[in-house]
Amino acid sequence: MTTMTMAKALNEALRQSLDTDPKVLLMGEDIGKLGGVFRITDGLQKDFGEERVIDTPLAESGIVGTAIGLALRGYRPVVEIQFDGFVFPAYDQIVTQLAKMHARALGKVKMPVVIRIPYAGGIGAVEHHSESPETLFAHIPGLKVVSPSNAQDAYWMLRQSIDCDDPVIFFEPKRRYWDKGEVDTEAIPGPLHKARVTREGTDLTLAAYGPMVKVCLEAAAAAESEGRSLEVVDLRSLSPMDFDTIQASVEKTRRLVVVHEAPVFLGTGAEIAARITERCFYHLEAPVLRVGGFHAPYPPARLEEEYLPGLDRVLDAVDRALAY
Amino acid sequence: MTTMTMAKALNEALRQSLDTDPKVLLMGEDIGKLGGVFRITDGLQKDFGEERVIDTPLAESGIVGTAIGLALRGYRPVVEIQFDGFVFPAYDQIVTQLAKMHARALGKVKMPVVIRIPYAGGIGAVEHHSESPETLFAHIPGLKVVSPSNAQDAYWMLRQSIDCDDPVIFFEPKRRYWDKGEVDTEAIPGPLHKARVTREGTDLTLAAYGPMVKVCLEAAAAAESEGRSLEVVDLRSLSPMDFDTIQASVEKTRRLVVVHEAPVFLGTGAEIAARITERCFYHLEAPVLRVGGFHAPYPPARLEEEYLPGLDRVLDAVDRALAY
Amino acid sequence: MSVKSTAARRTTRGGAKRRGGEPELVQLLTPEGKRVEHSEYSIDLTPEELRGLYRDMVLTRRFDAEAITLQRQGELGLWASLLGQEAAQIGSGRATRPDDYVFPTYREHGVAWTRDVDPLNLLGMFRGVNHGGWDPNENNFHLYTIVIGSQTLHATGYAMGVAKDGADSAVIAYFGDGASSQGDVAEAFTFAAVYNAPVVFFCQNNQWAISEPTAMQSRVPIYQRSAGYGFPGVRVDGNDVLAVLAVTKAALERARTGQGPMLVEAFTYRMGAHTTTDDPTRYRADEEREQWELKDPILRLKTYLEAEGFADEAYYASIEKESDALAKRVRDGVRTMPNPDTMAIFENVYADGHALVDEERAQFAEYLASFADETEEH
Amino acid sequence: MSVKSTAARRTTRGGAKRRGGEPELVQLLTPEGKRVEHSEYSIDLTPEELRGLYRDMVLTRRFDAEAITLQRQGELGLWASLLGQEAAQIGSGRATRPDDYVFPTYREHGVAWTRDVDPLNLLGMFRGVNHGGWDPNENNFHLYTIVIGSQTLHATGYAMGVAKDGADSAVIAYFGDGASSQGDVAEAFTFAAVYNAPVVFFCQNNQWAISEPTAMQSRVPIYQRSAGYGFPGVRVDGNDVLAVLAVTKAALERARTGQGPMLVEAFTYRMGAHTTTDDPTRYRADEEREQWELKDPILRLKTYLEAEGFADEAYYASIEKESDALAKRVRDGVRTMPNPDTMAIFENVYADGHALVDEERAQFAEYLASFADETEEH
Ligand SMILES: Cc1ncc(C[n+]2csc(CCOP(=O)(O)OP(=O)(O)O)c2C)c(N)n1
Ligand SMILES: Cc1ncc(C[n+]2csc(CCOP(=O)(O)OP(=O)(O)O)c2C)c(N)n1
Ligand SMILES: [Mg+2]
Ligand SMILES: [Mg+2]
Repeated sequence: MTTMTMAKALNEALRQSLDTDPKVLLMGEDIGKLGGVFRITDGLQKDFGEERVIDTPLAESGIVGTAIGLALRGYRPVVEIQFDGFVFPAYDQIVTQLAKMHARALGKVKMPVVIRIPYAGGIGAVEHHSESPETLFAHIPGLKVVSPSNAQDAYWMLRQSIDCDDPVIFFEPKRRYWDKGEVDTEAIPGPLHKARVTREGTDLTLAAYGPMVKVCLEAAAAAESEGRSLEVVDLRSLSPMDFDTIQASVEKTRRLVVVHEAPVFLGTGAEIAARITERCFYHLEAPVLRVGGFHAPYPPARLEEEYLPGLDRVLDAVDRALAY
Repeated sequence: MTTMTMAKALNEALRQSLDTDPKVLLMGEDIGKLGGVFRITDGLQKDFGEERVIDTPLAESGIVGTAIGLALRGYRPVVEIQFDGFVFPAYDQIVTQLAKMHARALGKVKMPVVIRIPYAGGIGAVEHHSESPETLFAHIPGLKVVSPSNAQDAYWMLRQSIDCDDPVIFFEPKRRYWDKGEVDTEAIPGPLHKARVTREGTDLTLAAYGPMVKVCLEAAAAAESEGRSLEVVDLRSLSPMDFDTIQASVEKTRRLVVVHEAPVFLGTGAEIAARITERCFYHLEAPVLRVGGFHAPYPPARLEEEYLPGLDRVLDAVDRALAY
Repeated sequence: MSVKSTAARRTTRGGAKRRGGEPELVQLLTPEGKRVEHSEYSIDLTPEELRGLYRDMVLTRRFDAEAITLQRQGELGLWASLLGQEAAQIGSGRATRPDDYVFPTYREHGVAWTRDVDPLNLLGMFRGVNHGGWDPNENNFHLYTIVIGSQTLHATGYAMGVAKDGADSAVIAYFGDGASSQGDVAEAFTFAAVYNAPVVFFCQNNQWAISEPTAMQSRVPIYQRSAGYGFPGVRVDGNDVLAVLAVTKAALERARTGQGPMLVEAFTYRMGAHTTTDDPTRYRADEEREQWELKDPILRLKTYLEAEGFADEAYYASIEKESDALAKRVRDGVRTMPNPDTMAIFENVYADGHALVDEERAQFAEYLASFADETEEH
Repeated sequence: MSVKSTAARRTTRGGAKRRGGEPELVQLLTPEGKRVEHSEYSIDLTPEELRGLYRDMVLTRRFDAEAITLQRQGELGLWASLLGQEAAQIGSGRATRPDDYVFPTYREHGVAWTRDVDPLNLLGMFRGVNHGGWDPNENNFHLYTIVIGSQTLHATGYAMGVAKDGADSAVIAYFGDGASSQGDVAEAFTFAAVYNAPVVFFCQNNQWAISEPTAMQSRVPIYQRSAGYGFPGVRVDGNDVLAVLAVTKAALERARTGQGPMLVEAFTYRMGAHTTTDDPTRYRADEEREQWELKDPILRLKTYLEAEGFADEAYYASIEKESDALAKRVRDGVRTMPNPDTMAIFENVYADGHALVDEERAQFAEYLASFADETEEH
């Protein structure tokens, strides 16, 4: 057990994966000497060489497209996309090639490619640097999508994603990079795609992932002082999604609020609301409420605090759900 | 009033728009002499010339990117993407540029670009030619998304989309291209983004759009023979979505089944289920059920009949909803 | 640095020479079947090898014709004919070694033939029973790729892997004149050049991308594209199987020996429609096709074989017989090709499983079973 | 055809000449401030015009320095400095006419200056109060584009529109050495060539794309990229404002007169960090920067002005005063730049309205009002 930032945990996971499996490669813009703009790959090129930690030309489709080719050759590429808003040039390769290759080959080839994407807002950045495009990947059959909320998960979920024989879109909540947590690199991790009840409660369930888990935990703490017991579920995986864990929680609390940064309209909360309502139709005392981004482009930095779901907006939704 | 196929109605709409507004341009692969692979632009280059009906290089990002530039210069480009599965190379330009330009300029520029996409399955095609990617556009703030289900709507909705100052993703249900209907090119059309109750009923609402409206109407007819009265709502617009019309219908029928070809997981049905459940929480006798594609790549043609929501699967969902 | 200078040298020295403005094609066999020499590319084949190329082209053309027929009969949903491109495909395919790796488009039936891919494998996707489904590693022949240009990046990545492995194999990426406009192809050129990847970009310029002539994609010959990325390009007569073989062999050899990527433009012609759903009369004149018929790749080799006395009637008869047998095998194979099981929808979506797929599979099985129950009940 | 041959001619004749392997830069003013002639590109400026260019560069550099300071003080969230690229930007910007249209990246502060864009407009997005927000049509200067390469396609489309309108304006698209790898830039080249669009592609090769040297993007000089697309390219000394002005003027004139696109590679250097969040000590040596300091674009022109006696101390003093005033205006302007109203989140998402935006706006207003109520209550 060591205390480290999420950034360091990710770095450690990459290091361990590189060390363990000679087929693992890292690819991306500025990941070599610079160590990536967030320094997640810091020191790795120095230690593993330019053949395994590969600076690439500035072309995301090219990065993912060649990663597919490397995977066909038996490598396990771990791609870094510099920021959420820059994954779109690679979207065609991800959706029409990476996601479908295994099915196209009737299982005869595998696509163990991880695409790491620092995502979501809260760091005061310029346009295209704060987005939450997870719906656009979770909707695509053939992809797996995960997002850790803390250092320990960051370490293990990345290692498990690299070990996975399917393409995994790995969303890193960039504003949590510098949050510290205990990391046990010897632990036997639970399944990659299982949600976790991070805080137990009885009155209402808050479901979140990535950057919003912390906000939900703070909301639950604040609600406690008002005598309300909120349960917090950290979803961890968005495709597949662990509905069993959410369902079990909601059958207990009878109320659910889903929180994410992505726009609410067709955000992952829509699917959770639809499915949990179907599964828990007779248990729910209130409709599943959603707190998320608005149907507007991610705003300039000076508006992001208002735009982002924070404590107040979560608690407002909790109030509304409890009012039913 | 003339009887014509949806293909012809779209062709007529393009012709009228070209005729009415000299700023309207058509762009796409093979839309000139060939008239497009579906002949939607048949004869238009002959009549309006190569300067207005423009064959483009085989590069979708280039098509949309230059359409943006033409819009900045005051033109109103109508882009044809040859098939649903080939819009992805243009996805970056659509999501990061087209959808955001108006906001980026604080309203000082407009983006009157229509992107026509023949979509969905049922024509026995090879891979990438049968997909329903509407979620991937409807989730994006800044875009409008519509899909007609019949010839009359095809005509007017396309004309209205071209007149709209916002980017519109115009999904054409390719397997309905050859279906005939009455088209009144003199009518005063209703609002572009309003849903329509296509068949009245009292026991349950079927909500659909594009290719699935016909299936739902057939299901409603079949159900009638069993003494069940199904209302069918043709959504027409996916962004914005006319929840008022769905809500009004559900408040009457108290049950809702949403049908689309796109995978259910994070399909548009998820948003409808989430929002209608919230709006009609005390009215719903059953959870909103969804019938749609599976979480699997669109299958080879010989499996598409099983894959696609058809009469039986819709009626099965109706049964399940009515069983609550 | 050595690569750079080689590239520069090659570009000016190679097939790019111009005579009166038109770039010279590398040619070893004229349209009239006359054997000519080329200063840079040469080849020396035994009569048997020459007959082999002839056989390859004839059988490939026969297979293609059979597929068109099967499409007309409703046995296939679609077919993308290679008619006219036999020399480009057989010549380049026969230049590869078994350990080389091929990334085709959807039209490389002739290349598949040279890789010993069972022709029936190619027909599954056109019949609609799968999206390809063969094992790419069995013959080092990747799945057909439909999204234009995508496979050039896969090829480049694969080649990067070959180099990492220290293997001396090469990779060949096929694409069309239309594809040359796609950003992915440009990015593949960049990656290949920057990493000095052992990949040959083989562009079959068949003059058309569906209804669009090559002029809609480029104002200059396509083989000139690569110089600006730092590697050489050459235009070869794509209807001359000997020249294609020689040039591709040289390009692959170059890749193999660490000299990096190369672009080969095979100047050829799509004699038929784009696919069986296309109607070329809407956009091109018959005369063009007629002109190209004079350059027919098979006829040309046959003329040469006959002139040299390398093949006799018995040989042609044996090929004819083999063609008939192939056609029959294909016909029978397609007609008896089983439809996929309905539940195959849920197979191979993931290698490591996915809860939602499992759930949907179970639900759908139950749903299907409910009909069986009903049938039983009544 | 005429375009094609011009292109070919230009490529061999123009700035692409090699001497001992290294491509020759078009240069009209040596790093030592000596005026030289070039066989193809020439310029004849009055002392006043020369002083004007000097003033532009000095004020631009001062503005840039002020922005860096403001970022350090927390007034800006980020700044992308143009330090070192003043000649490339001022020279090319001053080559444009008011009716020409400019598509910048995020670093074209000097170009903006030449287009009379209020410097404060540029700072909004770096302060985080908007994503640009100026009216592109006011100065025919498009919004800054962050997604690398995208704007080259917008520029090409805009130029297609200019041609359709029969106007004789030209368009200039800025991009970086890193951007040259993006598929969008390649597609822009293709579209521009095929439609013979009046667009100049202006690549500022500042040697770095964040931490990656240009060799990671291309093995050959970037100006050579365009020939394979059918239009000429030229490399100009990007730290020589006279050469940049001359070459860009010629390229724009070419576009204006229907001769189609052209690529200009301005060979320059990013003297500072990529942005204020970057730490170049991690990836490049100080000596490199020091070498480039000897080629400083401002010093070079100053030496020339002084040698020719075109400017005196009074002139320099007046520029210094102007610089101070500009810096103060920028400082004051930024510090008093109002934060956007919260409800601006919902503005300008659509031009023609959208029901969901209206609904969310109303709900959010109500939500915000509930706090006001609470405050009032207590
Ligand atoms: C990205 C993409 N856009 C459009 C299409 C539709 N399409 C299929 S083949 C084709 C023309 C391809 O031309 P070319 O590259 O010259 O190859 P050829 O068919 O001539 O062999 C087009 C436009 C596609 N498959 N993929
Ligand atoms: C599509 C995309 N990918 C990545 C980035 C992140 N990024 C911003 S600037 C930059 C380097 C750009 O280099 P270059 O084109 O040479 O321009 P310069 O910054 O040197 O002026 C990168 C990788 C981006 N903005 N867009
Ligand atoms: Mg072609
Ligand atoms: Mg640069």
